[in-house]
Amino acid sequence: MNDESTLRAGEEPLAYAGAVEERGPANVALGGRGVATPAASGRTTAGRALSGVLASRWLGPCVALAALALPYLNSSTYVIQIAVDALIFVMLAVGLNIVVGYCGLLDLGYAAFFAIGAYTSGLLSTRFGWPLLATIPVVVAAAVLGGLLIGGPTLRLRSDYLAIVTLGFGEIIRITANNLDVTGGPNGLYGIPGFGDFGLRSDIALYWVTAVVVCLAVLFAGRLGRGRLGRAWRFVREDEDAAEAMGIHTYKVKFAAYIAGAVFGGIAGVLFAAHQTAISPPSFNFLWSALILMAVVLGGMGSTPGVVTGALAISLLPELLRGAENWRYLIFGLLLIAVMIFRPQGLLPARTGEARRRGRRVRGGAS
Amino acid sequence: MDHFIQLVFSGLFVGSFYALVALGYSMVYGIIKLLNFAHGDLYMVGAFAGFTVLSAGAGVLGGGLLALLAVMLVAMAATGGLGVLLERVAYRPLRSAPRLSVLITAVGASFALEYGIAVAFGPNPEVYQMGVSDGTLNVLGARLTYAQLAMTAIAVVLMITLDTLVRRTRTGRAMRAISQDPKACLLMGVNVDRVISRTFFLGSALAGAAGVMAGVYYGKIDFLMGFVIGLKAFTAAVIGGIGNLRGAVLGAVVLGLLESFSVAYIGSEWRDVFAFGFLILFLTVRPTGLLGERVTERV
Amino acid sequence: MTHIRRGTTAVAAMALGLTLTACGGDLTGDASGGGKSSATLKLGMLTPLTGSSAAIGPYMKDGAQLAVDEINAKGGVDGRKLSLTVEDEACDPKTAAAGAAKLVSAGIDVSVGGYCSSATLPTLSIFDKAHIPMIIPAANSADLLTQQRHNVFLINGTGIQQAETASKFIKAEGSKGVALIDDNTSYSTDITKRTGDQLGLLGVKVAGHQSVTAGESDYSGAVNAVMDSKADFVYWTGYYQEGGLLIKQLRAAGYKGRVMVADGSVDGKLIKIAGQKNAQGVFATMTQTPQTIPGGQGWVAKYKAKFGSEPGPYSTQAYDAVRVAAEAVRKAGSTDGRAVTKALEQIDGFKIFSGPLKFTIQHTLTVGGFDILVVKDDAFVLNK
Amino acid sequence: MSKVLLDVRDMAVQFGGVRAVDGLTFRVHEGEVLSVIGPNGAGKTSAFNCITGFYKPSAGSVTFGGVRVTGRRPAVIAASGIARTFQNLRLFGDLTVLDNVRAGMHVRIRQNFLDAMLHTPRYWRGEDAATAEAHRWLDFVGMEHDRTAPIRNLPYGEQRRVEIARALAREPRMLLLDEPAAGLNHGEKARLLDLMRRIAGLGIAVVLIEHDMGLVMEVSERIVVLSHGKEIAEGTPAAVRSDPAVIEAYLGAEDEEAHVEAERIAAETGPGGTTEVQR
Repeated sequence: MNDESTLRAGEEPLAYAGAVEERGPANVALGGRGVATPAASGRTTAGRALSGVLASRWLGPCVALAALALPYLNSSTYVIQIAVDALIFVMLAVGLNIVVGYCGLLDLGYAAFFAIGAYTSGLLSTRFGWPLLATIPVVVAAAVLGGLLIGGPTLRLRSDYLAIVTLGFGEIIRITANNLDVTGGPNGLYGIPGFGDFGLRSDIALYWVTAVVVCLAVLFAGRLGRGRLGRAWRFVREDEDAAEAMGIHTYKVKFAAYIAGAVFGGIAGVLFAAHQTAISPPSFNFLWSALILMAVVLGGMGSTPGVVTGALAISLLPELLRGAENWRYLIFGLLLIAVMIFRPQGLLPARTGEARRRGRRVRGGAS
Repeated sequence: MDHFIQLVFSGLFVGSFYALVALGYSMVYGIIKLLNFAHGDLYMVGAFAGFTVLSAGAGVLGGGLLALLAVMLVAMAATGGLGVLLERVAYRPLRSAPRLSVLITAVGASFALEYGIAVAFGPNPEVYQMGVSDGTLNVLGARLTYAQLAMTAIAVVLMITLDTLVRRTRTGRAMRAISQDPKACLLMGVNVDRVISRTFFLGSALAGAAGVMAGVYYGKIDFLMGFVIGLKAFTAAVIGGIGNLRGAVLGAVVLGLLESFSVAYIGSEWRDVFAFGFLILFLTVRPTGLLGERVTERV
Repeated sequence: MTHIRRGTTAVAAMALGLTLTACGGDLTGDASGGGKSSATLKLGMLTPLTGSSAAIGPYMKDGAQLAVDEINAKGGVDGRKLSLTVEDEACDPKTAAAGAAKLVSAGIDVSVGGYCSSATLPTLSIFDKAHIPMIIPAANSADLLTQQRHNVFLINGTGIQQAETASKFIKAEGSKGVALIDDNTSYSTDITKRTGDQLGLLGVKVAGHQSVTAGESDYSGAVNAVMDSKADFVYWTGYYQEGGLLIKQLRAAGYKGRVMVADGSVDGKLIKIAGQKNAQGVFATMTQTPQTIPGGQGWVAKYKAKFGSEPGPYSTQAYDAVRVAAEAVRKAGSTDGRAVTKALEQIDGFKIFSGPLKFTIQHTLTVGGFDILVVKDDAFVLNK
Repeated sequence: MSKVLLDVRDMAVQFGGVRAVDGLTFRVHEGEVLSVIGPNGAGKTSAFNCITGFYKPSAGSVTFGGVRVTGRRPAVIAASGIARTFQNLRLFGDLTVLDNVRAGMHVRIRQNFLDAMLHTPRYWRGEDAATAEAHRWLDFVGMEHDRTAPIRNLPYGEQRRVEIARALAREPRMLLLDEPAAGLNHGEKARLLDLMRRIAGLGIAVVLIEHDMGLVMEVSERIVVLSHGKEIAEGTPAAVRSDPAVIEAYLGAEDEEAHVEAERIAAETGPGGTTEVQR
């Protein structure tokens, strides 16, 4: 075992090159973490420190705490506004990560589920006077229904076709919302109530609600990805046939990913409706779907810290570049190309070690 | 009846524009399995390149078909070159990366092209200073303008040229070979990089030509004009069977006709819903498109 | 498991603690911007600088800037100099809401922006919470008013006013069948819907109603439908980019009837895109503009001298919005939002391009000021 | 002989005009080791794919454990107790060795999405049991490398072993091995032979496609010989070795490779010929 691993360390540069050459998989940069082999030899101290931070079990709680504490640091209307936008975007990215990152299904119309969520809660709250909280079960049901509707006939398709079909679905939802009277046509729905302000400034109250929901969503999505179903998603992503041969019903598993993604998107839609108070079709166009996907890929598919970072970057960058007018999307576009060329596996790629386990549990067997 | 024929004409005309753009989509996909999202924007850049040439040589060029062809050639060369550059800079370094990263680069390139033009030319639409004749023809009770006729003819000539190129020349053979098995081509000594470059050149030049034609025919161009047609061309390519050139043309014509009839019978605001809805249903019935090859899975 | 549980509990406890302490802090008050000063009158404008309507932004911005400079040259308002902050709305609700929040945080006193209705809607509550009056120069959907927010004022004529003017004119022209075409945006469908209703009341037949997609080039579907419907009057309510193409394609298809466009299409570019020959005799419904009112030529010359280009859609409304804001602050004698709102409600007879200004109870113009223009040679002129 | 486990009757499948499997009938009994041999293109892998549901047979039936499974989804067939490996390794390359083996246990782990999201005691019980079991199977196949590393970085032979461990973790009643010895060196082949015997010792029926005749003759209780999608001979290794139809099939094949193979088979299995494993 020991001499084997020394041998492996020597081979590492070659294996690295080979991996980049062959498939450039997400595991290249941080792949060796937590592994017995000293595979990390080529990495910089900073890189090791970073991967150490990323692997820490305190990372999640710390980030969540920082998110909750934001209003104490800066409570200006603008900061709170864009922070809520960013958090909602994080939730969307985490939801899409289930579909694209875990399960490997290319979805170019994810904004459709976002729209379904926002419109369902918007409709029920403005036309029927439901409190926003009460709309959530209906939103979940509607999102699941949407997932069934589009997933049912299309999940059997090849991945490229899945891309165009999901794109088409996104457009269908948006145009339908634009054309129907019940959804308010092109102006959409407005006057959507919030969750209440709990005696706080209303935007800050909404910020905290959003922060708590999104933190939980990130936690749950990550755990789901490490559990039995999450493993099945990865099996399907890696090799559908092999997964089938193991008795995994790949169609059902893909369906589950689709529906989980839809539910995340739908709930993000509720938050969005509450935050914007007015929703209209342009908010759910293809550009949005593309941006969400970009956040996932930029951050690192399948990696929770990566996807959160990617979402924050994609959502805040255009705000930082505000005032640069048309330059901002030019810079944005060039930046995307540059990042992808120099770091195709994403900013913080998924680790391929074993999931973190509690120290007291000692596993059986050798190794 | 003449109403019916009118709809057919409209569909075919729009379809021929879709086809020129869809061809490039399909060629690039066929050869490196990349959905080149920036392809629609090359169409837009072509329109702006033509506009620049026209503005620069306003006095010299005059009007007429010959001037149009001259402008088109320059624009095709420009967009073709841009396509090659795009592949070189943005896609080649990622050829072995996961396909999603390349897709993101393509979206990034699309943004960069759109807003690059917006910065260079300003966000206002520009107007082509090249009139085409207003004459109208009456065919089987439906009207058809000379301009439409000329544009469709140019499109058909371009498509036939491309088809010949792909079927008869060495590069064309190499392209088809690479789309079948790039590794084997590499082993057989085919210069894969060069062939891919040429594919990008051809596809982009076609899009550029379509851009100029749109500029001349419709008269108005703007920096976002490539987005919608890019989506439509993508749809057309998939309906036809992506990777298959004749399929792309067929898909474009089918899409053009579908849109034309759906506007007439369902209402124009539902046109895209109908087009995409049809696409989804169609793919579930015939997942490889009209002319796509059946892929036998090897286990 | 215990570790994780403990971690979660700790986070929850801290969150609770934060919330409780927050109640005493500044997190409970109104959302108002910091640093309001009485030395300057800060105006904020949301207008599209990127996206599909990016062309409009500079027109509005320059129009407003012209008014700001003029007022400052005369010494400002009660010794307060005016300053203008412009943020992008991109015709996108989310961008607009963030922009509005940024303006609020920058401490603006009055908002003089708002172009796309759908993007303006989510900004209403943000400005409202900060008690900032909104004088909206362009967006004019009735949906902006249904929530009855006291701080919202529209100085563009509303869709219903435009629809009334249009329907009366169409009736007077003796049309036998009208085709209404919009671009499926809220601004445009609002006008076609209301025009359709009005025409029904006036007993004029609506031969067809089409919606096209903005940003495209081929409108043969709509053109075919118009030809089939045998309409002799087409009313286009979208913007000039598509309007020019539509007119061109209608004429190419042999359409011989009359064409009218709404205010979003009143732009020299419409004539260029359609081709001068095709555009001759095209009517337009438009609020009074410098190009069409006596003495307006001087304003256009000033604008051109300053910015080197012709004024465009909503340049005048943006210009007027700034002037109205300044007038209201002068009357109120303070920049306090509630006082300015009150002053705005009381303005009577202040001269703006569309006529003497007085707001209705709904905060719209009493005098919509819509006129009929007609294309003559390469410009829109008042129809006589 | 013991009970019939797998019963394939008149099974056929065709691609375009080619009949890859053409009326194949054979049986596998509980706990036996059966080899399927034949020249390249004889339809061996196609037959595997039909049995495991990856191809839909155009005719005939497949019955496993008394239940007809013809044309069912691969996942359903796998869940009924058939596990397989693939001709060209089909592992989940980006995932760890342990995760790969856990794939085999997927259908047995009791855990719903709420367990996973809330980390309930049931979640931890299931996960820990799965990990422990994965280690047991890896020990069983003799996988020595680091088990928390991504599997793509392992040497080929180790990957082969993990693929078998993954299939065993499915707790199958029958294991289909598609050319498990391809690309292995002599030492590794010997270990494979030993492993197959130990698998059979667990009472799992092993069906083997293999070109290495030495290995086949050594391990098989029975051999089925295919040619052009049909069974041409069946019996004990000794019987098959001397069957003229078998020799004819190998020599008569047009394929150049098949000739070579036929000569090799003759050399290896001829009287006094030593098999590779013994060498």
